[in-house]
Amino acid sequence: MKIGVFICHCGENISRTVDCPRVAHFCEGLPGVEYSIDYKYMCSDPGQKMIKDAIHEHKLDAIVVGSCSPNMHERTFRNAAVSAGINPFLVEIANLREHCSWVHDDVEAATEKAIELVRMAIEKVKRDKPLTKIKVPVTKRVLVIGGGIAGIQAALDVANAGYEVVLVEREPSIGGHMSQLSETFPTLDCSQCILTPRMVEVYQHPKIKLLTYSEVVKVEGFIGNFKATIKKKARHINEDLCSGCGLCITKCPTKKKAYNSFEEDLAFRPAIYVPFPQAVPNIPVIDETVCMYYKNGKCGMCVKVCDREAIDFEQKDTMLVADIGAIIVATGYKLYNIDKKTFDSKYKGYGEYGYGKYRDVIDGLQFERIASASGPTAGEIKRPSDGKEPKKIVFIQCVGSRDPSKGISYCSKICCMYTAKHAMLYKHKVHDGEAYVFYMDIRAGGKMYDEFVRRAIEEDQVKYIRGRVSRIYEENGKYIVKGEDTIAGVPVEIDADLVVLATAMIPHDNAPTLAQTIGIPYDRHGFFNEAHPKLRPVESTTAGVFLAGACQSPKDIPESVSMASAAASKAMILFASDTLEREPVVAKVNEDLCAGCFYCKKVCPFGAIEVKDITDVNGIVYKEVAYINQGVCQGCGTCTATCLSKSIELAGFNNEEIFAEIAAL
Amino acid sequence: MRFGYYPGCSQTGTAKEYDISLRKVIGKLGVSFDELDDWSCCGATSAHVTNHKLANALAMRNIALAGTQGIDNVVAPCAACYNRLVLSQYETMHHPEIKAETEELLSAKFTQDIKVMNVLELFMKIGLGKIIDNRKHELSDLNVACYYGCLLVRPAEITKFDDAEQPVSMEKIVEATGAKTVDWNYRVECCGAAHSIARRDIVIDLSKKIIDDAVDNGANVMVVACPMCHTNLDMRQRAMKRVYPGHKEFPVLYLSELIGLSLGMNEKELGIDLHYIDFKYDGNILKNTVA
Amino acid sequence: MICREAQTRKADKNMSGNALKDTKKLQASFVPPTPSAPDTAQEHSETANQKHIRSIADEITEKTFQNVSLCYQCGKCSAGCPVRFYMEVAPNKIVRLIQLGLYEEALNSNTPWLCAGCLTCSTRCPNSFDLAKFMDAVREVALEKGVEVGERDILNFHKAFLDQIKHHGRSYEVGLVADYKMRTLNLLQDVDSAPGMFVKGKLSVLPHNVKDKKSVKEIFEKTSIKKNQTPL
Amino acid sequence: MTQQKWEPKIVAFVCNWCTYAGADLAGTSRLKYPANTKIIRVMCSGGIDPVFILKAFERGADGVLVSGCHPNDCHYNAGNFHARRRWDLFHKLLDFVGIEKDRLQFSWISASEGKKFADVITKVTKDIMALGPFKAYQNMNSEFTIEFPELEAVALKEMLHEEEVSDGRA
Ligand SMILES: Cc1cc2nc3c(=O)[nH]c(=O)nc-3n(C[C@H](O)[C@H](O)[C@H](O)COP(=O)(O)OP(=O)(O)OC[C@H]3O[C@@H](n4cnc5c(N)ncnc54)[C@H](O)[C@@H]3O)c2cc1C
Ligand SMILES: Cc1cc2nc3c(=O)[nH]c(=O)nc-3n(C[C@H](O)[C@H](O)[C@H](O)COP(=O)(O)OP(=O)(O)OC[C@H]3O[C@@H](n4cnc5c(N)ncnc54)[C@H](O)[C@@H]3O)c2cc1C
Ligand code: SF4
Ligand code: SF4
Ligand code: SF4
Ligand code: SF4
Ligand code: SF4
Ligand code: SF4
Ligand code: SF4
Ligand code: SF4
Repeated sequence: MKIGVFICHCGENISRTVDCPRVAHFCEGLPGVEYSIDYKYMCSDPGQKMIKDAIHEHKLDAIVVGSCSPNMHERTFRNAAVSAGINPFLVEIANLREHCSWVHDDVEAATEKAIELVRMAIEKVKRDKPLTKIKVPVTKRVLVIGGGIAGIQAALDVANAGYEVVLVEREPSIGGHMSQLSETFPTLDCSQCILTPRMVEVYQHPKIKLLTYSEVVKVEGFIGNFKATIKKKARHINEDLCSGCGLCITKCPTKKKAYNSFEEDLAFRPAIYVPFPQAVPNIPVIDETVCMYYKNGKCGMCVKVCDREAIDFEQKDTMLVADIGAIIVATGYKLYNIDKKTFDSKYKGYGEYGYGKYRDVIDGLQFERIASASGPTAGEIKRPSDGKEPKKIVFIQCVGSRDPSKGISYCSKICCMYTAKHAMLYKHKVHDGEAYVFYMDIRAGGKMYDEFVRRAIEEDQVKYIRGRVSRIYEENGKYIVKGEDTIAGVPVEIDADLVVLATAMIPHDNAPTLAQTIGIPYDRHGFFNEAHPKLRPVESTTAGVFLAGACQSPKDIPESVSMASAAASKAMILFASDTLEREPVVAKVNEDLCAGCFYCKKVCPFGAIEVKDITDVNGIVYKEVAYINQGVCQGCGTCTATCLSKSIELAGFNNEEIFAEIAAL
Repeated sequence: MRFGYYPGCSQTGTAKEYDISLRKVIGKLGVSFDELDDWSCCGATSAHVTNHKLANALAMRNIALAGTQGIDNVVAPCAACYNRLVLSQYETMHHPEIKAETEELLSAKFTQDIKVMNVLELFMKIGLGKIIDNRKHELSDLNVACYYGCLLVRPAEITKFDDAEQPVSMEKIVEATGAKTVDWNYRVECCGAAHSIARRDIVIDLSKKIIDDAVDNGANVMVVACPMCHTNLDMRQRAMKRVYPGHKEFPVLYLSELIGLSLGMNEKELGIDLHYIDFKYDGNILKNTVA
Repeated sequence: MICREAQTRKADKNMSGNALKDTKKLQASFVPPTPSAPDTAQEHSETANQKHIRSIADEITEKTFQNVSLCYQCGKCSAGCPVRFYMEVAPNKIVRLIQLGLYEEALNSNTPWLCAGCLTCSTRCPNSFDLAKFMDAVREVALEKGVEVGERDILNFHKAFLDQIKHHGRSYEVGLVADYKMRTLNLLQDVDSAPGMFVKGKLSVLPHNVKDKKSVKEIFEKTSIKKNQTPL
Repeated sequence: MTQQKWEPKIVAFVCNWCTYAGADLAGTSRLKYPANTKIIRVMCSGGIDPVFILKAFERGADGVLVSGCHPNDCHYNAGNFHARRRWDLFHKLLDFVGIEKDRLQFSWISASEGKKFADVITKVTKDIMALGPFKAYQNMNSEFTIEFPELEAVALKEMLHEEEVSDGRA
């Protein structure tokens, strides 16, 4: 192998403390070095030309440049080498500037060190192998999981760019929590009014395949090449036949048999139902646990009234498989529920607030439904126990949130805002009512957010009391709320008619399961982890899987939507070319050596390692070995260090190369 | 079944009847106590409020005794004793430096965890079935307000047997006697026992609120499981009447007394006649002096 | 704001030299000790450590194994405290005063003495700060520093009670009441119940002694509080 | 070569994303530190094989520094956790075989901690100076190298045992 060595002065930046000619001269004598020279500015055009010329002239196979940090000019020199016909991975940089001349004063010592650094690079380059970038094909279809506002936005963005989308929603309708909200901060515009058109757009979009009442049960493959298995739960309605007339619902005799979860259990629904009138798709579902046909084989009223013959009791769950290039996870959140928690629950309950024992101690979403014009009270503020209009209402913030003793240390971020909104909505509807808010801090960071809270305080005369509530108990139909105003330093007791708890936003119970299905990490609460908290906030660490909305951490609508659009564009970046190109720094298993212990599989942070069967000529498996999926491997090398039989090599950083560097010491 | 027994100072004085009734009742249920030999006061509450090392050592002296006497579970009928013993043990076992210090101070070694139980745990252990099986009277005309007070179930992370805010065990035990329980608000509020002597005014206010809430919620008797609570809620009612002239006397029983009644023992046997507020229960007819 | 005001108040009350010292202490409690870097800064941090005076907050931390900064002043403790209405300052404010280094204000308050140790606060504290234990430590520190206790009666009761145990190993109610009344000269308090207690046979005239009285006495001697370890 | 003073040889294995960039920053900030340490760049601290270190000692290094991203900052998400666990055990092993613990040091240096990098190098150099030249390895019989992987295997099993803390995968 013929190696060329190029030592850069960087003006005086390097040559001030490193005797560059001496370094170049020293290298000349080293085995394998064909050519060695120093020059004032190696990255300049003449510098690069010098390299190219030398490659041609001396028929060099590899080069070592002693210059600045590879982070600065590695690419420059690789490109130069490529244009002269050398593989870019046969270029090594010795960092003589950042790691040598700039950090040492002593010319002698710095020059000595420079020589060693170059020698190490020479030894490494001798063992470097030509590598080519890895190419993988890309399926240009996005799987969006979750049909809340985040999922809807992401699906529309991708579809409007012309790519196909499969949108999977667990519930019978898309819309998520936003469809339950009455009016939204900070503008107080009607949630349904802005959301419904988008839901319809999703339904009608030719590029979007909408699968409601469905769940993703399996994801295989890797970036650009996922295969997703989706379970479509039986609605017991033939979607192609149903016209959404709703006749079946009105005739079903089980009128009030089940709690209506869309109404946050403040109302009832029959066995056959659509979650809410604006549901998309507007096709009913039969709840087998309630339907009399499934209980005793009788009834069938719905079948009788449906002239489209859309009811199908025999319908079964079906499995669909889709090829997918990128996944956007947008499964949202749920509210912390103050019902009594079991002893081993990760979250503890709020016995002091009555464990959901008092009917008039409700949570934020229940208040949204009560305040909503389409809700169970048609927008009139009435309390659940006796339907009376509450004249004194107390809102308590940070319930569950910022309460490490109950299991949640984080701030839920949106409840300060929605509490201010609730207090305002209340004051707008009950003019003679009194509204109190117990808070710890008011966190209203956002455009027009603090102004919004101030409006509640200044214009609507909502009384904000700084302090946490210790207890709530019932006395003669009133709820005694015991708090402390920590600013005035006085105890406060309020006899409220209705108490609204701003409970924490927490991940869905099954979020960890879904994360495991897809292969993405999640935090200790169950929120999905982003790849980098600042610079890659919408990517998961698994290549090709992106995050949007409140499944990543508590978020309001504007944030969820921004994140969704960002995730969509990340997916589309992927789709901009037909194949993916990746740095070839990936690990590879030597199947002859592999002992099949699979320790490597356990430690790989990206799940890149699979089990591969080695068969003999007769097709009989005689050995299991590790197989590294080059599309998934990110090249960290953890597996190589873990493998006991030393049968994994990381391209560009293999043991031989590193040993050579060590040996050059 | 045998349990270690740490009576605590009150059981030998102001809460004599608690001690008497508890021993009799468990005897009826086929259980006996091994009283800790030469037990000493746990120091509650004066020790821990002024000197944490003293408090720890006083409580741990008794745990050490249990260890040397081969007793591995100790029933402490007083909520304050119970709380002190449990907390001191927790502290000692969780902080090696405290452990070393206390071991040296007491010339003892704490090798095993000795389970300290309150009476609720005791009866749950004995089993509610036993009470139901041996029951002579169904006390169904009693509407009982179960009063846990502050220290019986706190802190839940350490005591680990019932919820600190909405406990249920006492209600379950009381219901095993056939009595009804009422849902009320002051089950775990503090009666201010620590200040029973020095700040009677506070104690009277707090106890008054507790009794009133029980009455408002339809109780005709209150049941407690702590001598301190009993002192405040029973004995202090006389003083209460002076501060709150309209106050009506309200009977307060020890849990063991209530169980004793359902097992067929009479007031005298159980020491109920030692209370300040009279309470008589003849068969199924409630004869208390609630005016 | 609070601190500045308190400082001036102190300056008024004390001689200027004293006030200056207090100001330093106050600042010390604001400036977190610089985390010692594992490197060249070592020498520097050593000297800093030597200079670091053990503050009352530190003493409390040592006694309770918990950092007073855990309390984020939400007030939930005070909101549920059964004796809140009798206190001069809310319990959470005592923590605040200690956090700020305003020890005199905290230790002179009647709040710690009125705390009944009911654990309501500790049970409900969202940040798992054991306030009841903290209050125990505050009282202990107050005794160590010889602070004049406003709630004399309460302190006298505790002293009388502990005296009984020290001498008998168990509490002896007649002795306790007698001792307490001698200390407080409040002879008429409790007259309504004591005679009744005799009649009902609940108060024994003779003390119950433990057999091994010496061991209990020894505990008292070995753990006795050393006064005025460092002045306030 | 001037022979007046013994200068230790130190090898630093650093990860590409954090510590290497931190070292660059030390350079751009013109911070000064002793010239004894030579850096070997790997992609992630998780990929540093204990054998590398033994090799370095074998080849005459007097000290080794291993440095990666801070916990939770790993470019590869969890690589440095594996590294940390591995190094804890490896450290114990070193002690076991009689190599002074201080000859092998670990640190976390992020891309923005140029100052820390310079400080760490200064400290390591000082420590190794104090320990003097490392001869033990060269004198040791070669069986040790053979035995070593087995020792590691035991340690590794232990390590895998505490696995699955917060990984997203089953
Ligand atoms: C009381 C209250 C009031 C609020 N008011 C406002 C306001 O005024 N303004 C504002 O900006 N924000 C408000 N918010 C916040 C707002 O609700 C959220 O920001 C927004 O709903 C987040 O959208 P999302 O799509 O991320 O999640 P979601 O709305 O939760 O949607 C997630 C969707 O994913 C589905 N899903 C879950 N798991 C799966 C699975 N495994 N497979 C398939 N599908 C799945 C769910 O069924 C759901 O449809 C409020 C929140 C609350 C609690
Ligand atoms: C003291 C401080 C500390 C912070 N700490 C953090 C932190 O720890 N973590 C964090 O997440 N965020 C932090 N931030 C916030 C962070 O700085 C911003 O979020 C971020 O820099 C915003 O990036 P930007 O690109 O939008 O704006 P900028 O960083 O302001 O960049 C805008 C660029 O546009 C250029 N420009 C302006 N006008 C024109 C024009 N007319 N034509 C051409 N170019 C123009 C400007 O020169 C500038 O280069 C901090 C902010 C401050 C003030
Ligand atoms: S290659 Fe790097 S070191 Fe050389 S002149 Fe360019 S910037 Fe300077
Ligand atoms: S199932 Fe039939 S009756 Fe029911 S909505 Fe559909 S078309 Fe109408
Ligand atoms: S068969 Fe079931 S869904 Fe249909 S009408 Fe009867 S109860 Fe309702
Ligand atoms: S957003 Fe406000 S109410 Fe919600 S947890 Fe944060 S501070 Fe508390
Ligand atoms: S660790 Fe090595 S030997 Fe074990 S399975 Fe992986 S590659 Fe094969
Ligand atoms: S190099 Fe890293 S990402 Fe690639 S297979 Fe090995 S452990 Fe996994
Ligand atoms: S409840 Fe806890 S955090 Fe809140 S003020 Fe009290 S001690 Fe502090
Ligand atoms: S322990 Fe003390 S401060 Fe805490 S609630 Fe009880 S009386 Fe109040």
